[in-house]
Amino acid sequence: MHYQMGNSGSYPLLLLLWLLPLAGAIVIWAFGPQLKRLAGALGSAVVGASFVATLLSWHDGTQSVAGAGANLVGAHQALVSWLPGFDFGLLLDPLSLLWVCIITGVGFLIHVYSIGYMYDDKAFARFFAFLNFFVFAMLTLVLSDNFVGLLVGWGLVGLASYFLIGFWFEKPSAVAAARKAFVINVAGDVGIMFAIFMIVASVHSIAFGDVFGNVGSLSTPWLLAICICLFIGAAAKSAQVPLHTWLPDAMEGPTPVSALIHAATMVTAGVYLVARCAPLWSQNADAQLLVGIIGGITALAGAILGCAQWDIKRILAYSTMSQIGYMIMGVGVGAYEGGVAHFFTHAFFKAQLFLGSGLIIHALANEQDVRRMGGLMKKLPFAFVAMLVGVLAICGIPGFSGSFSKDAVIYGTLQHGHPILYAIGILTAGLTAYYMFRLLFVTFFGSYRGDVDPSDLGIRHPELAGTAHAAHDDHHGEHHAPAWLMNVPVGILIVPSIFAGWLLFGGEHSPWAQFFAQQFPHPTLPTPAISELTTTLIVLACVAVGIGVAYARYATAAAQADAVERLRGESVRMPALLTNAFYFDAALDLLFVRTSQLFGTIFGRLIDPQIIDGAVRETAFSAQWLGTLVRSFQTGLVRAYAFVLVIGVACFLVYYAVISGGLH
Amino acid sequence: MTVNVTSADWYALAPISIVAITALVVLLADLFAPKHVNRYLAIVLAVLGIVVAATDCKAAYAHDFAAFGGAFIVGGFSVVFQEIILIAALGSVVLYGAIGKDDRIAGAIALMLWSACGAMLMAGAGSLMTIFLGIELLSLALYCLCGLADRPTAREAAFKYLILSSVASGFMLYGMAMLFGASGSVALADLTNPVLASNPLLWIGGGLFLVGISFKLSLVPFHAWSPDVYEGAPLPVTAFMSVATKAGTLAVFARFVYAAMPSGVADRLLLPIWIVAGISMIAGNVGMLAQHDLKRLLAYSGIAQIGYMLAALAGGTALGMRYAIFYLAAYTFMNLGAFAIAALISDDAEQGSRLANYRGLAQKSPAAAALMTVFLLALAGLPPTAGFLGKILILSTTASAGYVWLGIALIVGTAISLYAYAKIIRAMYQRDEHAHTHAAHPFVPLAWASAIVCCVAVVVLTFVPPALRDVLPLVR
Amino acid sequence: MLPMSVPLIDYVALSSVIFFIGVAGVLVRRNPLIVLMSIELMFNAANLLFMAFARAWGNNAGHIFAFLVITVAAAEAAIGLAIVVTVFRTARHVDVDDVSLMKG
Amino acid sequence: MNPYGPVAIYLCVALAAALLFTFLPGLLGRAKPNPQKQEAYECGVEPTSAVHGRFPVRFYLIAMLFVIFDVEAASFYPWAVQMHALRVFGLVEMIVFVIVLAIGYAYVWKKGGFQWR
Repeated sequence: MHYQMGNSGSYPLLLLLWLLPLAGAIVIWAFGPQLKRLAGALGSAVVGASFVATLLSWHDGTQSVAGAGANLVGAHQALVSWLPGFDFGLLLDPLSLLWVCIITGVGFLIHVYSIGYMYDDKAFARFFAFLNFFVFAMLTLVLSDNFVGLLVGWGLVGLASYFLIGFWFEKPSAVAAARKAFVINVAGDVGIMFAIFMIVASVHSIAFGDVFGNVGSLSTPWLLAICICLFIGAAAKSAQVPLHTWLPDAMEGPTPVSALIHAATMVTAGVYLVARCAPLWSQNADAQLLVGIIGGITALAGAILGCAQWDIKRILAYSTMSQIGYMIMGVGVGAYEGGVAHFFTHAFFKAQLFLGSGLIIHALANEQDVRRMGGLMKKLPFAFVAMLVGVLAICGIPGFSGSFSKDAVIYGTLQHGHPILYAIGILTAGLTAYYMFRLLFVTFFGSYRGDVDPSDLGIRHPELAGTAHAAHDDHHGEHHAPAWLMNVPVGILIVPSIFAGWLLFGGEHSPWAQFFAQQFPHPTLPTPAISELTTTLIVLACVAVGIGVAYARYATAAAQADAVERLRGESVRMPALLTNAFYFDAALDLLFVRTSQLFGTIFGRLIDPQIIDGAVRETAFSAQWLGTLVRSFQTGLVRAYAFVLVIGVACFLVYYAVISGGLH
Repeated sequence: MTVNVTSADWYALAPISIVAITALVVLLADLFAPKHVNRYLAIVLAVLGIVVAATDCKAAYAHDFAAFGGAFIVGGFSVVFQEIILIAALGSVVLYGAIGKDDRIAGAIALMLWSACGAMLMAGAGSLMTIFLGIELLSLALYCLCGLADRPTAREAAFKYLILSSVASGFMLYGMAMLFGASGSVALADLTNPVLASNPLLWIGGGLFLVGISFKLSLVPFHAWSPDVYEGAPLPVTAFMSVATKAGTLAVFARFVYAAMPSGVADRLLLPIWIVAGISMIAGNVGMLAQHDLKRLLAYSGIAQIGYMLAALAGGTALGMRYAIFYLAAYTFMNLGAFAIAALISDDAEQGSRLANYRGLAQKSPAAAALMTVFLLALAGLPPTAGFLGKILILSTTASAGYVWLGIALIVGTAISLYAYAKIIRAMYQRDEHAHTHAAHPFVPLAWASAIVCCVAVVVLTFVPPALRDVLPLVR
Repeated sequence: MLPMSVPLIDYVALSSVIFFIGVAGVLVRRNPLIVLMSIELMFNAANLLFMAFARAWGNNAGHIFAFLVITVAAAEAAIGLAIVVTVFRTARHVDVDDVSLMKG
Repeated sequence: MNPYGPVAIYLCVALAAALLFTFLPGLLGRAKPNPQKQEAYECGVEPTSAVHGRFPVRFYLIAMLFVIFDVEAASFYPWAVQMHALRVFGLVEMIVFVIVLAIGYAYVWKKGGFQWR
């Protein structure tokens, strides 16, 4: 049975906003050397135009046909018609509209910022080609109206991420990080691929509408298997435990990349997938519980690990992981609007935090260790304001955007009957406040502890100019990017970082709830024992404790006095469990590499020492024991082959003799 | 008894005759033309003949005609398979032209064309006699082709193929004799008589016949020959063998399943084949894990791939048939493409097929590595290639035909295979300090062209399913 | 079916005896020439069956099939002999089991 | 019982026997290999010497060609029997057959296949 999603029609604006970044990527790739610095302007312009087109198609994306049923909201543009059940098209409904707005809007600001940040990079044009390509891939992911298109986008963003993490490929660590991210993401792609296999085998269609419409015909275990496979993809892309280990390493990429791909957009693709497949998850409580628990664990683990980091970008990476844990937890338990809202606000304040940290890193000649910062409040006042707003927002200080969405998620877990996840959410909020204020205090308070002479800040490294400070040195001005290129996007982001959350104000009558009125299932829920207001107060109390501890440890006069020794001592005393990030990397290594080597050794001894020795040495490949099992039947002797053949014939003949009744 | 043979019968055989005559012309040209133009002449003549045959063949697409009293049936079904075989022949002839030795190029190309004749005969075979003739013509030429290299492994491949294939032919022939005894006719159409369902001769004979089919398709446990023969045979021969043998035999099998089954026996008669197909999907992919030779790895891959195609036929639905053909077409291109890349980097000793030689390929030749990646992705069934959609289509038909367990075997097999394909891709993109280039063959552009065409086809097939959509191939 | 002086089942039995002598020969003999001969035996067992059934059904197709098989078998024998000669030309023993360069 | 029932039984038993006789010696016999036992023949013609000395490849080649051309003649037999029924079609068919055979003959000749060197 066929179910339609969105109003079919011709939407040239939709096609335009989808294809513009691709065109930009191709043009910049082809004419990069000729374009020189214009490449940045062109790249930003196409994404900006795409954003304008998005705003112009707002009406298309939110239109609904009266009385046509809950699914008929948004715009559907058919692209390629294949065999029955295998049609490709674009779907713009409130959910994808939200993502497109963030991808193109925040993407545009980060493009502009990158012009300044990457100004002196020798591969300037290539960077923007990749960035535009990423935007196109991400749009493909969220605009696709079917699972295959989603998977194609899913794979392409992974590819773009691979290129951009490894953008500075002279650094071996960047190449290693890129490869690690790619491998884990491909594992996730494969999970989605298997989910598609199972979906097609049962529903005979790849269109979202058909799959969601026929969800009732799927058996419970089959549906659970599909959900688990989908979630493997979501977990890999969204850095959920235990597939998160690539995200901190991915910070090897340029900071704008971290802001756009590894904070605002790509890593939230998992949230999008779960929200998009809400009709699947809503039918299976086990799958929901799994996603909720993984999200909760990730939120907590990310926050704990964030307390143990000294690299400013790694702190932000773990906080990203933790915040995405919130989102996944929200959409997992069924609080879709809350989870998606946290994506919305997080995109702003996390981009803000990354871009702010980029200002610092840029000013300090690529210094990323917060132990060698300090007292930057006076030196980099603009960066301080930017970071302060971001930190207040992420901690959920009332009035700032994060507070609305985070409370919505935490309260949602209680509403949907998960008190343990509720407790985890509150605890994590306290931890978040602690490590984010720790970052703020250590970086901006006290006195400067770095090697770079603070009075020379930004001047000693003219090749890294274009920062807040270097802008004052106008004798370098014509050679460097104007400072506003980096400051204006950060300044603009301050506005939504504060106010975006207000869209949620008003509960069921808020603009947010009305926007998604037709998108998500709205089961009637029992009223929990703890009210929403009480929840907010409990969270606030925890946040206050977190800030207080951070203040006592890093911001008091006593702590400031001997900051260098204190920080060094703290690094030394840090539990090994935390500095090694709970040994996840080591565990993955043990699980996949060591065990297969062990099996290889054991089987090799058992079956044929020569074969395995030769094979392993030659291909340096560790999981061959299974293959060796099959190989051991291939003795190379003709008579042995004939013998196997005749045994096969014997099996056939016995079967046919019995089945034909000849033996009766 | 009178025999009525009209010109229509001859027209039905025209494509095969053209290919056979081309082979004779290639041989004669080799005898009488000057030595230095031999290679050009052989390639040009062969390509010309194949193109003419393919054009001629296409005309019969919409027809449905039983030539020679039903011994050879022309129609959409046979045409599609014949075109696939001709594509395989074209690709392999080009590859042989690119890397083969001068002095034996004409003989090899002639043998390849005759072998293609055999496969084409199988595609339209409507009687046991034509099937046997086709299989033997295909195999006899392949025995010789396998040995056409100055390596002991090539001779060994020829010997193993000869012995094992002959034994399998013996079983098949004995099965055919029993089928003949059951129905009193060599025509496949006469096997549909429902009276036969209770005749043990049909069951035993059908079983032995299916053994022969399984051997040619290299299904586990009748697969043992294929890794050794694929590894030993010259590279273009392996490319040809991997596609043409499968295409021809699949046509015979499909016709047997769809057009030669007494009512009500199909489920029980074919069950062993489906089981064996399921085992092949798993075992073939597992076998790939520990390989270090590309040809050998592709042999195991082929074992699994043919399992996928059979899974589409399980249940005997019309849609399944269409999807199997689609997958076969996709497989033809991705396999030929992979072999073309192997030929590109291969030297005279054919060390190009050692997987160790692919380490660092991306440094030496990024284009070759990229093309190879596309083919491997297609073989693994990842988007955006035809392999992915083929697999999805097969899954959709397998489950609805009631063979869910075959679908599960397909998914599990695919999961295992990803590891093996990823290994090659990883090796290609590794940095290798000792990277050395091989001496280039004079005709390497031919291999490049063939690889690029295959790559385009593999991607384009994803978006433009071939005309099968309009006319379901006629099976009788 | 036509009446036959010797029951059809006897032909079938004889041909299957010959056939399995051939199969056993392939499996147990190590001389390649004898293996080839055993294969010929399998083919000729099938020929006998074709002849018997052709006689029983009164259908000449079986005879023609037998001729076809004889021709094909001859070609196969010739090619087989050629391959055996090339494989064992440099070998010390003519033994099927010595041919195992490739395995795994 | 179906008349072909015994055949079905026989096929299974025979196959089992063939497999049994392949396995049994290995299971029962004590393996004490010596050079004599390893040879293809335990008695009769000694295969080793013939390979090592002057190997008459030419002889085999001529024999092979003889076999092929000789057996192709068998194909004339059905044609001869049915000649009157086949009429012109049969004649044309046989001419084509002979031409193909002649080309093969010419090829072998030109390539020096008949020369005894």
